[in-house]
Amino acid sequence: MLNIGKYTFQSRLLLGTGKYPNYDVQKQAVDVSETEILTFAVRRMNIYDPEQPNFLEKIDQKKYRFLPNTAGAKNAEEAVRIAKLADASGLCDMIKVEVIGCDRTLLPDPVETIKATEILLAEGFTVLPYTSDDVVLARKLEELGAHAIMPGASPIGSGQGIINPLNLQFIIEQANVPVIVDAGIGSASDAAYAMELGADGVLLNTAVSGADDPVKMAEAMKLAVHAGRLGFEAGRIAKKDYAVASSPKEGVSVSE
Amino acid sequence: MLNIGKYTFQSRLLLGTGKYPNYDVQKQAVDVSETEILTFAVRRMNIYDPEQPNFLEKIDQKKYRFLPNTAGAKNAEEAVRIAKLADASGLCDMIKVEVIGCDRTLLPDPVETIKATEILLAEGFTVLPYTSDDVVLARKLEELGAHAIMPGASPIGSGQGIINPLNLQFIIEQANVPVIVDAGIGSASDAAYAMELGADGVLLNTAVSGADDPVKMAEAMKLAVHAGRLGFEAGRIAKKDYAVASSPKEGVSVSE
Amino acid sequence: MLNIGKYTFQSRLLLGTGKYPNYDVQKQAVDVSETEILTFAVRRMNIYDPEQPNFLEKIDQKKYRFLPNTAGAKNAEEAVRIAKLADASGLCDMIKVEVIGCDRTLLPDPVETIKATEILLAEGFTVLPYTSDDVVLARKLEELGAHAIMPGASPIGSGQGIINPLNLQFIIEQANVPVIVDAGIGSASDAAYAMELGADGVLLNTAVSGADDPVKMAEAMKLAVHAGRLGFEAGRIAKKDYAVASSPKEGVSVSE
Amino acid sequence: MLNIGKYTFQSRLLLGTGKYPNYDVQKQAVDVSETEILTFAVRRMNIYDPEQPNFLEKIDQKKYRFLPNTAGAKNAEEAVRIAKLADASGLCDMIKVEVIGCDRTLLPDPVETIKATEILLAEGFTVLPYTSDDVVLARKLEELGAHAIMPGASPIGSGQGIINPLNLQFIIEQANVPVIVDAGIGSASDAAYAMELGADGVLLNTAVSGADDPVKMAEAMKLAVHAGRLGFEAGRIAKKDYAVASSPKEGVSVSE
Amino acid sequence: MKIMINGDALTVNDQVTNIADLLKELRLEKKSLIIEHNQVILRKEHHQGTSLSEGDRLEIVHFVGGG
Amino acid sequence: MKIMINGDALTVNDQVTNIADLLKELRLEKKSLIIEHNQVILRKEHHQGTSLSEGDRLEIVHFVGGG
Amino acid sequence: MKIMINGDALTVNDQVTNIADLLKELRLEKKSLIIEHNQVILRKEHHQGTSLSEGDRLEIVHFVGGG
Amino acid sequence: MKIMINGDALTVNDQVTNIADLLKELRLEKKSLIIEHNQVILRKEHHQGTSLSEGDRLEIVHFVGGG
Repeated sequence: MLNIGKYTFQSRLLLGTGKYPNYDVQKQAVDVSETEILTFAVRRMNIYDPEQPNFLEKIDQKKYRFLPNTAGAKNAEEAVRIAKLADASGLCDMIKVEVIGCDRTLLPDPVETIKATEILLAEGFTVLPYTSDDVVLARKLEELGAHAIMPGASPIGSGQGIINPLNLQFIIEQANVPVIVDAGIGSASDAAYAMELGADGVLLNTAVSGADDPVKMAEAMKLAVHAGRLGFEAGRIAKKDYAVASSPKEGVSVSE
Repeated sequence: MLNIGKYTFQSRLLLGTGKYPNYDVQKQAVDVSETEILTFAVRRMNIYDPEQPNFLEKIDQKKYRFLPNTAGAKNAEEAVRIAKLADASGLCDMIKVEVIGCDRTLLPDPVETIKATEILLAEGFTVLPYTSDDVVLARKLEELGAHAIMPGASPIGSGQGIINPLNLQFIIEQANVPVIVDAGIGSASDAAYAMELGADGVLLNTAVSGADDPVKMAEAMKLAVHAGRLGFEAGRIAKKDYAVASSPKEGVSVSE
Repeated sequence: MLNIGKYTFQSRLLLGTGKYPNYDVQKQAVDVSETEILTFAVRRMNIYDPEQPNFLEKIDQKKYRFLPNTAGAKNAEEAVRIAKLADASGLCDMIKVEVIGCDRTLLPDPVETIKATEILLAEGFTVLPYTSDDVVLARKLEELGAHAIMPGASPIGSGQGIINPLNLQFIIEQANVPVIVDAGIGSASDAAYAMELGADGVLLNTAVSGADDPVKMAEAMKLAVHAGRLGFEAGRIAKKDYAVASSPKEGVSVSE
Repeated sequence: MLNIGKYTFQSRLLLGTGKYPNYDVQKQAVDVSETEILTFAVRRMNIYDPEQPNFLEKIDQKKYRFLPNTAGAKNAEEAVRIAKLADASGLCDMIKVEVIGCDRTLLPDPVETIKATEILLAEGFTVLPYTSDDVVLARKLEELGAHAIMPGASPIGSGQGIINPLNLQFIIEQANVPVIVDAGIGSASDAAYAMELGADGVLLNTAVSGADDPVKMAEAMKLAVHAGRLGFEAGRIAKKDYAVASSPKEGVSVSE
Repeated sequence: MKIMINGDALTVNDQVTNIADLLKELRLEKKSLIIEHNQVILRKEHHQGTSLSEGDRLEIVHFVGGG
Repeated sequence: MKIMINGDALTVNDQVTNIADLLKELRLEKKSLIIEHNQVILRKEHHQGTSLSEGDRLEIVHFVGGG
Repeated sequence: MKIMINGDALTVNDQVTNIADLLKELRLEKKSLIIEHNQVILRKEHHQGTSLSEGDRLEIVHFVGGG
Repeated sequence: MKIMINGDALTVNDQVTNIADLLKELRLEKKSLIIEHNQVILRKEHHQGTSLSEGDRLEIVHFVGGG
């Protein structure tokens, strides 16, 4: 079970809702993934098109917790405003703090992320900051009271997987709140690896929405997160430099 | 579905039977793994202890195909003799050709592996040679008529996972028979990764039997192999050097 | 040539002075390395032993610039005090800001590092902050006016080399001041790799002082830094998924 | 010093001669590299163009040993014929056995490589077989009497560097003849790394001839091979999971 | 009456006196959306009670796909 | 009668005339095992018909855990 | 006179009236070192002019090997 | 006289009686090259003594850039 602030979840897979081919595929992918947390962005509505569909209308909202992000914010102030807009929807009180500090790498701004996290915690939000894998920064976010820490595996949407498992491991070892590996996951094995490192959850979007078959990939991710968690709990064998026979060395029959 | 020679399997996980803490744990692990292929070694019996238990007596033999290995053989002749001993049991006609050429790394002998494979194919066995990830060697084994190719991911029992994904990928791309990644798998993510590369199956032993909780790891491996296969079929996103936003760049609300 | 603030250096290798077997070996290693920048720590003197030797007395001080570090500081205030103590020696005005935020990983505290850098820049120091490979943090340090950015390759003294080449590359691409890869370098190839990524210099200590033969390793590092820099300037070939013949495909002679 | 059969060399860098922009650049690159061994291919001459230049005419042939390859051979018989053609030139008695078994990966054919090596050794050649990193295959080539073993780092011309350092290390540890890492080297750090693993030499071509500035890259490679060798001899520090301070923990001054 | 919505000028007829009217006018009353009125973020229950005046600035936003 | 089994010498009483007898004597008749008799590998059905003589060499093997 | 140096109490004879005297007394006058006197960091040229009094707190530090 | 060189037919005039003549004729006598004559590889010193006849097959090769 995954506990974030006052919420409890069976699934350890958090799913983004961006860039699916269409709502039907997206709906199936979300169903198959068995996720309980969906992320969203907050954007201006086209007020001239009342018929425009919205994914929220396609799903049973009671089945999910919504985790809006502050994407688009360039500093703490903008992030806080977006968080309050999201909150005013009455749909959720969780917020993914996402303050991008570099347009090309979409890596987060540590200083503004700290500021936004501090303000939103004071406002009573359940705050999940997206952060780099800077180990001390992660600890500071936890000390501020963040309800979960969400370090990136690699740049958003890059699909490069976990570049620095060492830092993730350090962050996980020191953390007393859930660590959710966010951004950069490209494949099922990436997700499993994140969980084997001891992560409490994985948040991904493009890996599923951008796959040739998003629904099948959603199932792959569901299983991979589960497999990785079980693997972590089961306690893997140590890596050895040399080989160790699995068949007995003794008792080999010789023809005489 | 996995087709090896005249046999068809639902499961893509092949499980070794060595080095479990005890038969009860082993039995549970085998059950949970849902494997359909169990590997064994052939060794001298202790003729003075008729009461000695044997794992074969613990399981429902109809549920599994047995894949005895020729471990202990130092050349083709010894491997062929062990294969014939195994065959005389009447329990199976599949054989894992395993001719070790180096005691410290337990890496296979390419020349003797080719010889043994050729002879056993002529004898009508269903032959699955354990081989290095030498790409041309793998093709030659297939050309001889091997029913599957089993390249190692890393040294037996080392748990180092897939050291050379490129060679495995080359072997998989060129193969017209199943490629089963054998040896070196240490974790669920390793198994998932092997399958994502397009492998038809994974054979492992120590990763499960040597885990702190073999039964839980067996389940992790079952899920990981499934996840990796689905991930392969779903078609992963390409890796990108830079980031790609999952939230829309347009329509950001600004406070005025 | 490497330009840091108002200083110019021929060598791109910065050498630490800790943990050598003895001063003679250290002296030889420093000579062989051809470094022009030596780092030091500031510590209490044993006032009861006037005869105690000091490495500073062993070398021709005119040949080197000294780069004292603020190691031991747990926050910006302590770092600033150590920097001022170092400055009062009259030996140097460069300072390596090192504010450790975690005793086990010795990774830097981003917030206190920013504070200390800001204060010391205002005091007129030539400031080289040791930082994580957080890309946005590196940019902020540069925006404050830091004279060089010194991201770690991996934890201090771990010898794990460059774990995250991507972040280092991002930091180097965005930087308008020298980027010196600091901490974690274990081998000559690590140093060469850092330079190939486009780093302006490498700072290392344990890799040389802890080698079986520090003098020989010092020479290896000198050559590796030079090799890596030349390799960067020469423009390496692109990596290709498949092979490309170096011998001509045409004109093969056939016996008829 | 590098000893191959009856020959002794100061340089551990073997340089290919294919695909340079022009002979002047190539000449400078060869000079700067300080290599003593140049590889060549054997191809049909254009008999209608007596004026065609040839690189052999550009260099002082006494300064180099020539290592013709058998590239173009698809089996042992063709390789042996090319070796004899090369030998009939009277320019050399060293031969690089290169029997390609796959056009796309240009990976070697282990069986034909063994055959060709055996025949050419019987003919009295100094034989350097290009081989995969199959550890047992490498040992067999040495047992046949090969004068050096040349395992590939990655596919020819791919510039992917050393994909499987473990196998190279095994090959080096078991070898009693020189091990020269051949094929796949893309950068100076790749070359340094190969030498740090204990290789006796590095053979490369495209990494230099295909670089934006081949002459500068040739110098980078010369230095990198030297740096890597020194680093190997100097005995690198062990890798540690956690950090180890290079500055003393004790004696930190506190303001009171 | 002229107001600004999401940065664009819009003229609404005089029956529109509050936010709820405006949403009905735009046929968005059933949509799940969030409104910021002159830099004050409104919860749904205040749409009715928040009257509009010439030159008011509104932001009308909603949840869209994002990661 | 003296025979060799798995490299060890063994003396069996004279009622033991064939492989099947031997397995009964050793109380291994129910075990799933494979026998090589003087370098000839035997299928189970030939145990009865294969008689033992002084100095015969047998290998008695079975499946054990292996990878 | 009693003073604190690097956290330890030390009694110096009464001829020692300033920092320069103290360093001579400790035979450290030739050493390259840095002194903080009652939380004021001193450059070498002020050693002479800085007089010592009962209870003064000094830190005497120098450069040591570090990375 | 018609001969094959490197797979192509070539007619040489009758003064050309041996390999050395042929190389002179082709103005390749100074080149460092290797010749295979009717599948027999020749060292340089045998060029003079190896006579050519109608239909002979030659391979003329040399060292080119390669890795």
